Amino acid sequence: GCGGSDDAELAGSWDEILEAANEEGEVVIYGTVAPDNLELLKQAFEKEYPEIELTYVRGTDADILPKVEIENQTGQGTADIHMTTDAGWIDRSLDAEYSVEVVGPSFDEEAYDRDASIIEDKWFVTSATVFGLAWNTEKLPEGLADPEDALASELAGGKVGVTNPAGIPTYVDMYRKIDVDFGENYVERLAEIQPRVYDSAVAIGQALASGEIWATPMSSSTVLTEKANGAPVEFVVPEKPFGVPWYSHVLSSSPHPNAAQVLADFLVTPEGQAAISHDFIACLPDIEGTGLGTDLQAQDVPLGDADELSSDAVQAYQDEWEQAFLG
Amino acid sequence: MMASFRISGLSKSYGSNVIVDDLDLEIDEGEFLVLLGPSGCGKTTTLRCLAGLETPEAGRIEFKGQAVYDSSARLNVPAHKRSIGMVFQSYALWPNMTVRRNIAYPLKVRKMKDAIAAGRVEETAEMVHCGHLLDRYPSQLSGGQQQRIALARGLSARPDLVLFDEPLSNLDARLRDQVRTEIHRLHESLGFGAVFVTHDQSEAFALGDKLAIMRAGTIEQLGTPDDVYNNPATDYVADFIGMSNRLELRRSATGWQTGDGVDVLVHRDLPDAEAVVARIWPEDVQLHRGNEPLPPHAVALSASLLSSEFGGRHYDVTVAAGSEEFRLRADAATHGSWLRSSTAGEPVAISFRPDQMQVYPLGEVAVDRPLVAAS
Amino acid sequence: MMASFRISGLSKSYGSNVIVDDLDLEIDEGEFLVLLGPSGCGKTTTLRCLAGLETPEAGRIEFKGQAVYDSSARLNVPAHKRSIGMVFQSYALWPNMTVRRNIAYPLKVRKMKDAIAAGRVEETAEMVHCGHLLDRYPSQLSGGQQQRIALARGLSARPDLVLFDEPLSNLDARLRDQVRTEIHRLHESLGFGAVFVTHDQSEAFALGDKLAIMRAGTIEQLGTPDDVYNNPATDYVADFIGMSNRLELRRSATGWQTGDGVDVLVHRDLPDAEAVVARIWPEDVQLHRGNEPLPPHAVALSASLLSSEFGGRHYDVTVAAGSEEFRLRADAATHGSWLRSSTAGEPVAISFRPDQMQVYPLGEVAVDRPLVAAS
Amino acid sequence: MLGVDLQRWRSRLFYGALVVALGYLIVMPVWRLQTLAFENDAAGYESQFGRPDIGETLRTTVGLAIASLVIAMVLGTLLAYATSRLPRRVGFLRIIPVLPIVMPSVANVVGWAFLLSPGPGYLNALMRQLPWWDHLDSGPVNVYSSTWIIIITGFGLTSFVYLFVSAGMQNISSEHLEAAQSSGSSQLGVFFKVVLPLLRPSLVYGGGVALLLGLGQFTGPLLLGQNEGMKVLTTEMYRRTSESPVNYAAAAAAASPLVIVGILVVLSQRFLLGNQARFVTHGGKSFAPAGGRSYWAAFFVGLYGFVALVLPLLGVLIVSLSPYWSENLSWDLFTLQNYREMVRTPGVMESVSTSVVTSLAAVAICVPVGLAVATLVVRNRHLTVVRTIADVITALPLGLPAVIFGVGFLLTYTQPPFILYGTKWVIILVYIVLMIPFATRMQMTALISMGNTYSEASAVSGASPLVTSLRVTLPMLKPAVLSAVALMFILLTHEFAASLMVRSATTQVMGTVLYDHWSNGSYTLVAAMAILMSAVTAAGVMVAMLVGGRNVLDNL
Ligand SMILES: Nc1ncnc2c1ncn2[C@@H]1O[C@H](COP(=O)(O)OP(=O)(O)OP(=O)(O)O)[C@@H](O)[C@H]1O
Ligand SMILES: Nc1ncnc2c1ncn2[C@@H]1O[C@H](COP(=O)(O)OP(=O)(O)OP(=O)(O)O)[C@@H](O)[C@H]1O
Ligand SMILES: [Mg+2]
Ligand SMILES: [Mg+2]
Repeated sequence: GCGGSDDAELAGSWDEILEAANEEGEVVIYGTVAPDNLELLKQAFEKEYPEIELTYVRGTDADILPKVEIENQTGQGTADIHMTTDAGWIDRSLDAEYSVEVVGPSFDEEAYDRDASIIEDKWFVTSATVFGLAWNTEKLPEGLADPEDALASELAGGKVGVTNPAGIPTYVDMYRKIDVDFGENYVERLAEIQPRVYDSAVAIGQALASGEIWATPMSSSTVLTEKANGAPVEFVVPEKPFGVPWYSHVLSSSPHPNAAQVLADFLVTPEGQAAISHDFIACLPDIEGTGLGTDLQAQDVPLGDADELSSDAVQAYQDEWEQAFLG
Repeated sequence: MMASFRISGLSKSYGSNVIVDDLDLEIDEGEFLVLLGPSGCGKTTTLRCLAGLETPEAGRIEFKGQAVYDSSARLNVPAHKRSIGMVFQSYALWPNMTVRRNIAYPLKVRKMKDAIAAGRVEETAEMVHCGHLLDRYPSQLSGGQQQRIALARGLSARPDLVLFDEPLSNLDARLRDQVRTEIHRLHESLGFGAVFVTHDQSEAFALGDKLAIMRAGTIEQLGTPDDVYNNPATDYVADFIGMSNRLELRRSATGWQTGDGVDVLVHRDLPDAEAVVARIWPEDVQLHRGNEPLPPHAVALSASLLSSEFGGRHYDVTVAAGSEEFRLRADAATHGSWLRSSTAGEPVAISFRPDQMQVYPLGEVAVDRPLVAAS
Repeated sequence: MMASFRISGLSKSYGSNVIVDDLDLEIDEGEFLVLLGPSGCGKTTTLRCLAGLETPEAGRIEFKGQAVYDSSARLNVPAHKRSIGMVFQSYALWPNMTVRRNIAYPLKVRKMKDAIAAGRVEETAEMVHCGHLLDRYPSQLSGGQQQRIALARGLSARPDLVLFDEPLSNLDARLRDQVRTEIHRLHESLGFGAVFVTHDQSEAFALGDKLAIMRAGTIEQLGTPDDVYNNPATDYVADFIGMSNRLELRRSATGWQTGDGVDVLVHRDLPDAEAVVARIWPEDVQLHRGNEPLPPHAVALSASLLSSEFGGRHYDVTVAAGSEEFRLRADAATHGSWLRSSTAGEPVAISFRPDQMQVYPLGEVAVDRPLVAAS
Repeated sequence: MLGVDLQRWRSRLFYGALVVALGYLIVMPVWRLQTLAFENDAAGYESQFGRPDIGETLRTTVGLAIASLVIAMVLGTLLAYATSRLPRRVGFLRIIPVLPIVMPSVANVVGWAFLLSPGPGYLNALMRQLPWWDHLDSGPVNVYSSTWIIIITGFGLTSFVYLFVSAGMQNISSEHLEAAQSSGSSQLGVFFKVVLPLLRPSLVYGGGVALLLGLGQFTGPLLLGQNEGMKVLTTEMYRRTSESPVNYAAAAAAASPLVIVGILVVLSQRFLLGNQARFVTHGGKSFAPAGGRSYWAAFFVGLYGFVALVLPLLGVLIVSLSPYWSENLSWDLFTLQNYREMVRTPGVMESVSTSVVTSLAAVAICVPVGLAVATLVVRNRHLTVVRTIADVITALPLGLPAVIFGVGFLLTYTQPPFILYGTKWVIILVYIVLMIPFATRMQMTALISMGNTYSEASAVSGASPLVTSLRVTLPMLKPAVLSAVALMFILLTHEFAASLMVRSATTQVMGTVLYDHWSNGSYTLVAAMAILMSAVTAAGVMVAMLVGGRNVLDNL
C-alpha cells in the first residue's frame, strides 16, 4: 500500500509531530464503538487539541472493513485511525501493510502496560466491551442474578432475547465461551426455552426497553444509555463475562499522519479513556464512568483466536446454531 | 298509438349548470325519434338519463307504462335492468373479444341461451352484412365494419328501445351513407323504438320519423321532418336545420323593406313587431347574371359573387347582398359555364318568392307559430 | 403554365407492401389539387413524401425547378428546409402555446422577424376570422376554431405549397361546410399551391381546381372536377366519386340488353366486349309511380321500392330493379306526398337517358377512354 | 449530396455513443459481479448454493414474492377502480394510494413493528383491552410471523401496482363500460367481464414490476423475519456482504437467480406489450365507470390510506417522540429529545443535503438521457439494432435488486479506469442506473401518447429537429417529466440498499444514516430519522406540485 498524499509525512520528534498535526488541522477515525462514545471522544479531543478537528465515522465491521481495504488499495485515504474488534481481520492486516507504527509517548506510560497492549507496535488495545445480563424491571422486578436465572421456565416461549450470530465471528466466539462459562450445555438449554432471535445487540436492548422481551443473558452495556433515558432496564456483569477488546491502528493510507499519531496517543490517556470507554471497560485503571461496576481492564479481555474464527468455522457453527434455535 | 316511452319534467344539472331543463318527450312504439341540436345542448345527457347511465334530479321516465325513473317515488331502475340497446359514436366494441363474443354479450348477460342456440348472433351479424367477420377482433375491422358490429350488438337482444349517440360521426362520407341506410332498413324490419342523437341535419331528416330540435336543455320543436323542414318553429330552429340565408326587415310606410330599401311583401300578420328576420333555404334562392331580366312578384336583390363550389349537377354559390351573405344552389346546366369562368366580385342578382320566406320577430326569442299568437 | 411542383416515378413501400407505386403528378403554381381515394390507397404517404416527412425509395420531387428529393442523386432535403405549410386532420395545435404563438411559430423558426413585426400573425388570424382568439389556448377553442387556427398556422409563413391531410373530417357537418368555404376563399386570395387529401367526393368536387383519383398507389384519373364528374375514366373512378348505380349489359342479337332482357341503346362503339357495365348518377335517374306513362327514348326498368329518406327538397330513394339496387333523387314536390305514405315493396319504374350512362368493359381493369381504344 | 448520409450517420453516432455509455454503466457492474462469482472454479456459487438451506431460501423467496404479489394485485386493482369512482367532492382522495411511497420502506416496516409487535405493539396492547383477548399477555397479532411479513410487503407493493393499473384504467374509455351496462351487465359484471380483461396489459406489466420488487424485497424479511429465521435471497446477499471476511463472490452468486428472473420478466413484458393493439380502446372520453360514483369507494380508499399510511406513520411518530420504545404511552413522556439529538449528531444534516444534491443531480441527468432513449426507441424505428439494445438495457435495472448494483459499483469504481470511490459521483452514477428505467419508461409512454403529429407540424413549419425538441417536444412532455422527477426524487431520497455499498464513510445519504441508527443506535432515533426523511421527500413532492400543478402525482 502507498501512504497518504505526498506532502503528508510523519515529522521527526513528538513536538514536531504535534506542530505538524496542528498544521494538518483535522483527523478522521473509523470505529465500531457506540456513537455516544465517539461523540464524547470528539469533545474531549478537541478540548485538548483545539486546532485539530476530529471527525468520526461509526459503522459495523461489515461496513468499515471493506472501506479501509479499498482506501488502502486505491491510496484515496479518508480515515486516519481505525478501531475494530475483528480478530481475524487484525491478524490478516499484519501482512497487508495497512498500518504504521505508533509513536506517541502515552503508549509508554506504565499504567498502559505496553507489552500486554500493543501488537507489533501497530495495533494497540483501546477499550473493551463485556456482555452482561439485562432485564426489564417492570416485567421482571426481581431481576437476574446469574446466567442460570435466564433459563427460568416462566421466561420460556419468547420472553428471552438472543442474538443471531450469522456471519459475525464475535458472536460465534461468545456462544462458544458462554456454553462453558455460564454453565454446562448452557447454549443447548437456552435454545430449549425458545428465545426470541434478534439481529444485533442493539435490537435486543430496544426490545428489552419496550418490554417485548423480559430478559437476556447477552446484552451489550449500551442498554445503560436507555436506562439513562428512563427506560425500565437494568444491567449487570456476570461472574465470568464474555468480552471483546477494541484494537486501534494508525492507517498507512492516512491523509493526516501526524494528527493520526496525536489522536492515537490521546486515546490511551485518561481523558481519552474517560470518553471512549464510558460505560465500557477502559485500558487504564481507575477511570471515572468506566468498568461497569467491575475492576476489569481492557487488557484482561482476550482477543479471539483468529484460526477458530475462520469463515469456514463460523459457517459451520452458524449451521449448528440455526439447527438449535430456529430448526 | 299510445306513447310507449314517455319522459316528463326531466331535469338534470351538473353543479349549478342546468343541462336538461324540465324536458318532456314521447316516443311511440316503433318510432324513430331524432334528437337534433348543437354541441352542448344536452342531447347526450338526455339519452344517458333514458338509458339509466345518469341519474336525473327530477322528472319521470316511463317504459311501456312502467316507471323506470321517478323522482317523487325515488325510483331508479339501473341501466342493466332496462330493456335497451345502445350504439356509441366511438363504437366501443370490446377490443379483447371477437366480433361473435361482442354480439353475443347482451344475450349472455341477459341469460338468453335459447336465442344464442337458435343462431341469433349469426342472424344479427347477417342483418348488418357482417356474417363473415364473426371470428375477427375489432382491431382487424374498418371503421364502417366496426360501427355495423356495434349496431348488431345493440340489436342482438331485441331491446324495446335503441339509443344512438352520434353513431355515424366517426365514419367517412361514403360509409356514413351506407350505415345510415342500414339503420333505416333495420328499423323498418325490426320495428324497435329508437332515439338517435346527431347534429347533422341531413342525417336527421333522412332517418327520423320525428325530429326533436333541442336548445339548451329543452325541446324547441317536435315534428315530422317534413313539418320541421317546411315550417321551422323559430329562427333558431331555422338556422340550425340549415336554412342559412337570413334577411332582416324593418317596417316601412307601406309594409316591410330590407336595410337597403328594397320592398318585401310579407304574407304574415305581424301587428306589433318593428323588425323581423326572414329565413330562406339556399335551394329556394335563384341566381341571375347581371344582365338577365328578373322574375316578377319575386323579391330581387342585387349582389356580388363571392365564391362558387362545384357540386356535380349544381354549384354551391355564395354571394354578398348588401351586408348579408347568401348561399344558394345554382343549377350546373344553366349556370355552370359562366360560373366556372367568373371571378369573385362579379355583379349578379338573386331572387326568391315571398312565400318561401319564414318570418320571425327579431331577437333570439323562441316563439310559437302562428306568429300573431306569440305577439 | 409550367408545373411548379413535379413528382415523377415516386415509389415507397413498407416492408414488402408497395404503397406508392411509380407515381407521377404535377401541380401548377397556385393550383389546388385534390387527392381523392379510398382508405389505404396511399394518399397520406404521397403527401408525406412531398412534405419530406417520409423518405421514398425511388423517384424525384421538384419544387419550382429545384429537386428536393432525388433517389439517383441521393438527395433529400429535410422537411424543415422545404417551403411548405401543412394542415393536419387532428389539428395538431401545440396545446402549451397560445393561438398567437402557434401562428407565429413558423415565422419565428424561419427567422421572419420582419413579417412578425409587420403584423403578419394578426393579419393571418383575421383572415380565418379568429383575430379575437389570439390569446387563448387551443384547449379553449371549439373544433372548428382549432382547425381554422391550424389553417392560419399553415399559411402564416406564406409557403409555396400547402398540404392538407383530410383537414375537415374531424368537424361536424355544419362546421365542415364553413371551413371548406374558408379554405376556398383563402386559396383564391393568396394563390398558394395546394394538395388536399380527402375521401369525401363532394369536398373534392367543391374545392379542387384539379382532381387526382388514386388507387393502390397510382393515379387512376387526373382532371378538372367537371371532367371527372361527367367523364369518369374507369368503372372504379365512377364508383368512387358516387356514380353508384350500376347496370350490367350483355351483347344481344340487336345490340345490348340487361339481365332481365330489356334492350338498352349504347352510344359507344364496343367491338370486342361481350359484357359491359353501365354507370348512372343517382341525380339522372327518374322515378315513376307504377301507373305513370314512361318517357320515350329512355331506358326504363320496372322496380320495387326499398326505402326513401327525406332530404328537404328531395327524397333519396332506393329501389330494386331486377338483381340491382338503384339509388336516385326524387323531387319532393312531385313525389313527396306518395313516397311518404308508400311502403317498401311497392312497384315503381325508373328511367334514364342512354346518353347519361357511362359504359365500361366488365371487370376491374383500368381503361383509357374512348373505350374503343382500350379494347 | 451527402446530406442524407451525413445526417443518418450523425444520429447513428449519437445514439450509438449513448447506448455504449449506458451499457457500460448498467452492464459492467453486473458483469464484474459475475466474473467474481465464477472466479476460482465458481467458488462463489459453490459457497452460496452449496448451503444446506438453499432450497428453503429459494422457496421462501418465491413464496414471499408471490403471496405479496397477490395481495398487491388485488388491492392495487381494487384501489384503482375505487379511485375512479370517487364522488366528485372527495376527488382529492385519489392521491392517497400513491402516498405510502413517500414514506421510506424502513419506516413503514419499523412502524408496523411498533404497532403490532406481539408484546409492546400499540395496536396489540389496544386489542388486548378487548374482552375476548384480555387474557393474553402478548399478541393477538405477531408481526414477526411470515403471514404478516407477507401482508406488510404486499402493502408496500400495492402503490406500484396501483400506479400501473390506474394508468391502464385511464385508457379504457367510459363508453366501453356503458356499452356493457346497457347490454344488461350489472356493475359487478362490468368489472369482471370488461374492466379486468381490458386491464390485462397493465396487470401483466404492473404485476411483472411488482413481482420483481417482491423478489428483491429486503426490508421486511430482514427487519421482521429474524425471529423465525426467514431467509430470502436478498437477505442472504446482505449476510454475505456483512460477514467477516466479506464474501462478495457468494453475494454475487446469490443475486444470479434474481438477475435471470429479472431479465426474463423484462423480456416477456416487452414481448407482451408488443401485441397491445388488441387492448387499446380508442375513443374520446376517459374512464369514468358506469353507475355513478360511490361513497363506498371513498370509504375504501380512506380505509386503505388509514391502514397503509396513517397507522404506520403514527407508530413511527409516537416512537420518535418517546425517550425509548415502550408500550405504555403517556403524554408527559413525549419529548423532542430525539429530534434534538438527531440534529446534533454530526452528519445528519449533511446527509440531508447530500441526499438532495445527489438525487437532484441524478434526476437532472436521467431526464435528458431518458428522453434521448425514449426518442430513440419511439421515433427512430430505422435504427433497429441500437434501439432494441437501448430498450432492453434501460429496462434491466428494474429487474435487479439495488444491492446488486451497489456491490457491482463498489467493485467497478474502485478499480481503473474510473476510480470514483469516495466521491459523490459514484452515488450519482448508481442513482442514475437505478432510475434510468423510470425516466425512460415514463417519457416513452408520454411520447407514444403524444404521437408524431406535433413534431411533424413543427418540422413542416420549418423547425430543425433540435429546435423541435426544445420548443415543442420538451414543453409538451413537461407534465410527464415532472411526474417522473417526483417519482425519482421520492425513490432516491429513500434509497439505502445501493447507497450502503458505495457511500464512503464521510459521504452519507439519509438512507444510510437511518440504517446506521438502526444497526447501532436506538429505535427512537430511527423513528425520528424516518420522519425527517418523509418530510424531506414530501417537501420535494410539494415543490414538484407547485411547479407542475396538483396532478403531478396523478400522472405517475
Ligand atoms: N360529467 C359532467 N360534468 C360536468 N358537466 C358536464 C358533464 N357531462 C356533460 N357536461 C356538460 O353538460 C353540457 C351538455 O352535455 P351533453 O354531452 O349532453 O351535450 P351534447 O348535446 O351531447 O353535445 P355534443 O353534441 O357535443 O355531444 C355540456 O356543456 C357539458 O359541458
Ligand atoms: N408506418 C407504416 N408502416 C407500415 N405500413 C404503413 C405505415 N404507414 C402506412 N402504412 C400502410 O400504407 C398504406 C397506405 O397508407 P396511407 O396512410 O398512405 O393511406 P391513406 O390513403 O392516407 O388512407 P386513409 O384515407 O385511411 O388515411 C396503408 O395500407 C397502411 O396500412
Ligand atoms: Mg353528445
Ligand atoms: Mg391518410
